[in-house]
Amino acid sequence: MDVSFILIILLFGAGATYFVGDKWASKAALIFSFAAFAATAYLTYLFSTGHKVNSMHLWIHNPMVLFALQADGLSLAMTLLTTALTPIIVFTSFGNLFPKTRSFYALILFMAFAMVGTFLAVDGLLYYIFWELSLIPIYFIALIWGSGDAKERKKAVIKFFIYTFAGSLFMLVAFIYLYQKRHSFLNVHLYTAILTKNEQIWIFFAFFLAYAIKIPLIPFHTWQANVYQKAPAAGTMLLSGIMLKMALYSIIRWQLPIAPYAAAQYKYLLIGLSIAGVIYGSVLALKQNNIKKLLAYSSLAHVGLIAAGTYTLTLDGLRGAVLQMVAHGFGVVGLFFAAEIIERRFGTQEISEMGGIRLQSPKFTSMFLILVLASVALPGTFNFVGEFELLYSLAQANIWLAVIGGTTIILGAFYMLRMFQYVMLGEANTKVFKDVTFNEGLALVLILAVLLFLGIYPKPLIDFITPELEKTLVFINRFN
Amino acid sequence: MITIVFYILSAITLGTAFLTILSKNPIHSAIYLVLCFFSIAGHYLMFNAQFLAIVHIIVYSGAIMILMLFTIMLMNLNKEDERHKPILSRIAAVVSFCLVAFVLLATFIKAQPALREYKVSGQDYQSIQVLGKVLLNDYMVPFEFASVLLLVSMIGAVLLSKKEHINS
Amino acid sequence: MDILIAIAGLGIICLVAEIFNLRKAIVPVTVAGLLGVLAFVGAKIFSKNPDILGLGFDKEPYINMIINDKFALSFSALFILLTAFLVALSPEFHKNHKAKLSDFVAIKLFLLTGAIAMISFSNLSMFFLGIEILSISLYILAASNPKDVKSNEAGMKYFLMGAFASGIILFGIALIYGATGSFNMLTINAMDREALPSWYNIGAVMLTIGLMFKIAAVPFHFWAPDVYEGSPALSTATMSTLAKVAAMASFFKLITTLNPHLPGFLTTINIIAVLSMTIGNLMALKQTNVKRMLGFSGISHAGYMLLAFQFRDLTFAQGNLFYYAFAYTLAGIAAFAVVLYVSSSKGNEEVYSFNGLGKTKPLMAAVLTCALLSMAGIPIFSGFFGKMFLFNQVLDKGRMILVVFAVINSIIAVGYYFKLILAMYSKESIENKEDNNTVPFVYSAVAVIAILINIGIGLCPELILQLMR
Amino acid sequence: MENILQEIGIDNYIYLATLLFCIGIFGVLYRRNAIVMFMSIEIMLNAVNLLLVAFSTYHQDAAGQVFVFFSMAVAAAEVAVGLAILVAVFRNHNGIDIDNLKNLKG
Amino acid sequence: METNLALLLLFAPFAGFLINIFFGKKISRTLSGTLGTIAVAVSFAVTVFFFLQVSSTKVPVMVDLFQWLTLQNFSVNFSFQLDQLSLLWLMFVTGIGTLIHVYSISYMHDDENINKFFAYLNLFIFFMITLVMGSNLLIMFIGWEGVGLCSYLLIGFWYKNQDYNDAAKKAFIMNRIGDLGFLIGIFILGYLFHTVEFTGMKSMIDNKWPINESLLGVAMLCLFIGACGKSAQIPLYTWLPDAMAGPTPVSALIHAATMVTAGIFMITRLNFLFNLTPDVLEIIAIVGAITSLVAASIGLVQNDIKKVLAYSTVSQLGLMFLALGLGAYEVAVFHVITHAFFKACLFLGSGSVIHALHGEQDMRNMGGLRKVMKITFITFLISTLAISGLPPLSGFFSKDEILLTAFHHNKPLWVIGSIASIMTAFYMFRLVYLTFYKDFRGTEEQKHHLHESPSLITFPLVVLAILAFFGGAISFPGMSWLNEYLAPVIAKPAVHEHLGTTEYILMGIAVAGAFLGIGLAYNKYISKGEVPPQDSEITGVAGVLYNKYYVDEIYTAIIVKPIYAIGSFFKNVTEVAISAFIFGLGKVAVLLGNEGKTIQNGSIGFYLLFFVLGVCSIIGYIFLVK
Repeated sequence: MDVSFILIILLFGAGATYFVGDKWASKAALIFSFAAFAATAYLTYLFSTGHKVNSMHLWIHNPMVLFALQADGLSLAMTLLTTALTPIIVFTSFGNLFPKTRSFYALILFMAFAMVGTFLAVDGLLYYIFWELSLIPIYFIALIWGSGDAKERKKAVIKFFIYTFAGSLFMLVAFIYLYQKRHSFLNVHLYTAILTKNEQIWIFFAFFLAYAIKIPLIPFHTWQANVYQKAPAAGTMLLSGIMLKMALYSIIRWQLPIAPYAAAQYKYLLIGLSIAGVIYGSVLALKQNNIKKLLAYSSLAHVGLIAAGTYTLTLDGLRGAVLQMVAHGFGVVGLFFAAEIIERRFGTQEISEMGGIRLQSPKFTSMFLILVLASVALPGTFNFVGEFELLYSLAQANIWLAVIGGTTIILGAFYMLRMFQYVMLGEANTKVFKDVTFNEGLALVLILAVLLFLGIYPKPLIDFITPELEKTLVFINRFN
Repeated sequence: MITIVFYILSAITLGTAFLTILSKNPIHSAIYLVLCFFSIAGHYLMFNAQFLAIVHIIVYSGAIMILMLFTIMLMNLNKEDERHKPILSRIAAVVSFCLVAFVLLATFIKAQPALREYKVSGQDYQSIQVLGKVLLNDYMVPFEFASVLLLVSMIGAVLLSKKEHINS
Repeated sequence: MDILIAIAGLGIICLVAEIFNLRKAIVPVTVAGLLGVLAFVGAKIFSKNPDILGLGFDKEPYINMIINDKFALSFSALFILLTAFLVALSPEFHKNHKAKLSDFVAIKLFLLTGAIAMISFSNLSMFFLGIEILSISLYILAASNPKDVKSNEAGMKYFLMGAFASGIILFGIALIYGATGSFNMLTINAMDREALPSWYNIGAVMLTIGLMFKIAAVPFHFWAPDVYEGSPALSTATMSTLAKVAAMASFFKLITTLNPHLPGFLTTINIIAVLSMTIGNLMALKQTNVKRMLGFSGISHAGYMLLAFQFRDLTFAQGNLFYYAFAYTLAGIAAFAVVLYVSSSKGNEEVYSFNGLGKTKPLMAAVLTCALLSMAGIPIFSGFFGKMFLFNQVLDKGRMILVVFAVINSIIAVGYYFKLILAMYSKESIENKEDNNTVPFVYSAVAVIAILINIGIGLCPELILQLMR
Repeated sequence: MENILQEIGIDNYIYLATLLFCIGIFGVLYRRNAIVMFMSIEIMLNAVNLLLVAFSTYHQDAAGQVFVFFSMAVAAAEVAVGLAILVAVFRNHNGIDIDNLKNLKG
Repeated sequence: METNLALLLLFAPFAGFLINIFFGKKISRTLSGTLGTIAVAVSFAVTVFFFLQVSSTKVPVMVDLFQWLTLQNFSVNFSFQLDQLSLLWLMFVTGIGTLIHVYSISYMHDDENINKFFAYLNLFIFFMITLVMGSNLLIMFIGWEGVGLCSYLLIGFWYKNQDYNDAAKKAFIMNRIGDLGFLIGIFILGYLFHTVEFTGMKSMIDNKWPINESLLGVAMLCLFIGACGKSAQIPLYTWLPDAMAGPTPVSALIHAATMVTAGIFMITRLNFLFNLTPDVLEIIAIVGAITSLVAASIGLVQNDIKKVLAYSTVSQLGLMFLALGLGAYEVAVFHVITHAFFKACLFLGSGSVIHALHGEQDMRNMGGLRKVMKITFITFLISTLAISGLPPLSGFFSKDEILLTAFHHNKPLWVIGSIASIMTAFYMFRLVYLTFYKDFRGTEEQKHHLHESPSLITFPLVVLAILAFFGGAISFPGMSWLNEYLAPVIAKPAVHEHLGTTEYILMGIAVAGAFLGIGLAYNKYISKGEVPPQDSEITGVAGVLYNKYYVDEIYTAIIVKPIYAIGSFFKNVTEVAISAFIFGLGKVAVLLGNEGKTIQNGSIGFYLLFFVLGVCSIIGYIFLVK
């Protein structure tokens, strides 16, 4: 049994979900996504006990492309994140009634398939294929099941697609260019490709374009808020919870080790850009009246910090980034789900039309509060662990960077608490807020449990990812 | 002597070609074109390619032009009622004619062949026998293949002009 | 040679069958025959001695006319496959013109012989005849709805411009003959380029121009959208798939065999490639007629295929071109199968006719979506690999700037491909709900099979690539 | 058998053929009567035929002349199909002015 | 055994929190409160046990649980340290905590969310214990942020009122500003020492580990900013008065006795580092002195009973920082303890008053309560005397030591401190006079219901008053138990002069100052019988003071408003511009396509023309140009 098994489960699950029909689709999707999670967990166990679970087959002879999936601390951690979130995301959609149910769930599973592939692939082209493949399902999910004005939605979705597609094509060019050097797409070969400084810089920025759009970093972010707002909750969760992690993960896996010289050269520029995103996103989040947009901009701020951490090229930065990816993944899924829960009841995303929920549903409020607190990185939540390492790595690069990046904990508290206040507190709302159902509650509790447990005891995860990051770091720092 | 003949023939060829294009009445065009074809046949004769010249006359003047003339007459097009193209288009046509003639001629003048000697093999290479041998031995495949071409055009012509019946 | 005979024979059988009132049998027999020939071609590709039947077609004088190398055989196989699809679509498409069915099928088969001659020629006469058979068949197909004004116009435009281009091709052939004294490609290829008079180069350029017209590359592309729009949809399908790649493959073979040593020649091709991509894509953005849009998209694809001229290793370039052609045409067939359906049920091919297709006919919509995604170059569809292999090859030659242009164009292309997808999935059908006519079986069958092959070769590109090697 | 090219030179034939070809091109551009355009195309083809024959003599090779036969066959086939299309156009448009054929555009 | 006990100490309140949050609704209100109280009482009991043990053995108890964070340079464990300092702190945190829990059972009895209230209080105690017990900066930071969270929850306890929520939010955010400083400080210390364990750092200092002094200075300054946030010092003090929106027990526990002293705890904890950076200490002293003066001056004119106490707290905290800045850590600690006693008592007393008046907090509507609320009045008076610094109450000793130290080190600061003390005496007695003397100025309805509070409320008052009275005993000048007790944790004890003439004179001045303040208050509010005017009539200097020097308004104008303005700018300009640019690219493409349509004009002649031109240009380019 190797890691391709996860992919097979998900792909087969997507097909099966489609064919079992609308009635059973959601359950089938849940079963398969959970099976994928179980498989991932089992493989993680195998891996950590020293078994080889890589999958490596020759796919295309010339140009030589390998079907190479590699399980290591980094990729398995991200795979775990994906397969753990997918059942939750599927589960969160249980209460929703919408047309073409089976296609919806099949697309979610397919998307999970593509994302897992992206995380596991170590052959550049294979990786790229999965990377692009993940765009298709989210495009349809957002397009067909999205909310709001159809015309606006189409505009937002197509913009998103073209934008991300555009960025990633340049990455493809970079990969092919690299292929000329080593006649292989395998990551370790690409790491050791001999590149001039100029070449490195070009390649670095080709990758950067793809990742900056996907993460997104300013000024490449304009697709984000609209798509998050228009997409259905599950789509938004997939996008923000996992998909943008693909880009952050890719920075560590591909961009930095391949072009370390350029990375070191433009370190401060990139960190600066990322941190500018932190402040930009935070300040914009303050001005939002749409809860999903607010969360989108907060996401912009958080991933900016993660990106900044990765570009410090230090172990702390990378590790913090990975930890924070997991933390943010769970946290943001929880928050968007909470927003969805409110929308289901109030039928609005506008913060000004909410309020007084605490009176009606204290349980939900408590859970929401914990999510908010996790989002502002309160110690004890997992987000703090990640954010601490990130900020520490920034401080090592330059103390002022940590100061500026650290404003996120102030501004974050500002906009999140402001949101919490106007969404949850205050006088009772005229609209009825039914208490959360068991399903909704379960999903939220699972997320909270992960965030709190890892917040207190992140050691297993840290120990799991560190060796691989150290290996990668050797490549990243090979010119220093 | 032969040079003068060449120039005269060439003048006729070019002149009738121009007249073909410039005459307003399509019938006149056709007549000029036949003349042009005859002058080209003259060129063939100068090359001593008698068979070709005859085939040329038969096919072009005899078949193609007759077909065209038939069409013209069937459609009653023998009137000088063709509206001219807009003046701008005509200027553009003239200019581009000059341009393309200039470019091509200049290219060819620039591309003078290195050797100015013409080989005289003394062998017979263009008598009917030789042509027949070449055509039916070496070029047997394309010769047969040309039949497909003609078949296609035949089917096509029928297909396009056949009145459709409300059929079974 | 044997392939040509078999296919021409099939064509004759069609015509004869009509005479004997066996109209029902025409299409099944033809398709079966084509598949038989396809199997035969396959056997030829994989057997050590291509002359399986032992008819001596690989000897003089046939070898001077038709040469069955892997390139020719592979492309022949593709053309036969495409024709099989096109023929299979015919009876449904021509159901109101049953009397003409045999003619249409026969013309398609003859067209196929022309296409095969175009890529397996070893003598310029075969090339010329092949391209003329192809062209003339297409003129006929374009005009094949004589009552339709649009079809008239399309046929006329195509014919006039095509004949014009034929003249230029012929001029080029004459010049090459003048320079070398031979029509035989093998002889010509063996000659010392430097010793040849420069007529040779001029001739090569003339041929290039003529073939650029056939593949509809900018600035010789103007006919394509008009003709695509005006022609009956099935003819458009033929043009945009079979005819386009036949011309392209033939062009590639011709130029690589002629191999003119000419500074600026490849630059010109590159410029034309970039222009084709750019103009094709830009113009496609504002189109509302799907056939016309696909026409412009075809122009841009011609531009991509022109990138194949940048190579270091001819075999790989051939393989890559073949792959691209394969991917593009199968996506095209799949797309056109859907377009045919929509056009038959809605009466036109405007984009709005596709509104709500995702709801009413999910299978058709899915196939069309896949086809468009393939054309746009989204992985796992084979269109992606086609592009990627070409990019790889071009970068191998070190032409970065070309790839950048190609990439930018890929981005633009997404715009219009997705316009159609958007229409299918996010707009409500304008027609009222009783639109419950079922999709004719052949349409869905062809569409599904074509797209499955497309995806299949995307999953295993080796299948195709190894044919050349 | 003397070679006529020794008297006149292949160049002149090339120029002649080129000019004739260009006149054909001119005709296609200049006229809007479809049938005259057909004729112009025939002129172009004939120019090339002439060139082929000249080269045939130049090389003292029969292949060029054989090719002319194919060229004629093609010309004939083209004209047949072309006229068929023309007739179809005439039936619908009641004329053969190609400037009337402007419906497909944009 | 020790580990388990320490964990019991830590987790008893957490258990209380869990029970109350999950089952609070199902059990009765009294039981809910009782459970919460017991949880804290257990902690207190354990604390006493450890306190006795450590007092005798002088060996700190260390508990190391498991690794938490891993960084390249160092890792951070969940580990706790029960040494003299933390135990001392725990004593009054859990002790006063228990008392206030008891008080709350009665005070909050009618609130529908009493279980939540006790849950939050328990949680607060839990985090406070974490803060105090943590053996490294990060564990301390968990507690640090945790108490901030509880403060947020409790200030906004009555969440229906958005003003209260605003206050809670403000408290949290201003704390967060300080927290960022704290974090940066941790980063630098981690970077410098490769550890953030207190003992580790201390031993490195002791072993003369080479340290980048200037970087250390930055770190200390950052930590001080953190302390400013938590302990409400200039410029981050404005949240504390607003925090009075919370229920009064909360104000007593969090915003007077315990949480706000966390900054002092932290600085004392790190005294061995602060000692190395005298410049920072000087800044601390100055900030402390100025804060004490500013807050005291605002306190002079406030009319809300809790606001007065809040400013008084800020002012007293300022004095503590003054002491810290002068290197007299144990003096600061001393004042923290005494202040905890008397300020808790004052707050609870005011709570008792508010309780009696059904929520009335404006002193202009009180008066004459001493007749009805005897116990409250007496305990309140004792505490007021203590805070005013009258011997022999606890406040006298602690405050006097601060002033003594200031006099010896820095005369201007002593002057400022003394003025602040005088003001303190004035406004505290103003408070007492307005509340308890003269006649009742409230409504008849209120008057009718006036009553002494129940025993659950008065019991803590009495205990605290006793402590406020005798609390000074732990550190008499010259023979200080406290100084000896703290000696192991304080690297460089301040030099304690023998009591000489100067000292006695200074004491005399201080006492005289206190009497001056009291006298002024008596003159104004008893003799003249003045009652503070209505808000609109407050003008001039008093107006400025009453409006807190307009600091809130200034902050709004120079920080909050600009941020919103930038937000608007981003939202309306940059976002739109970037979007427009990207869209513009697409638009250009579409536009080009649209323009191209005119070329595609359908005319064969035109197409052929292009064809020919194409031929010309290609042939021309290849053969003529090249």
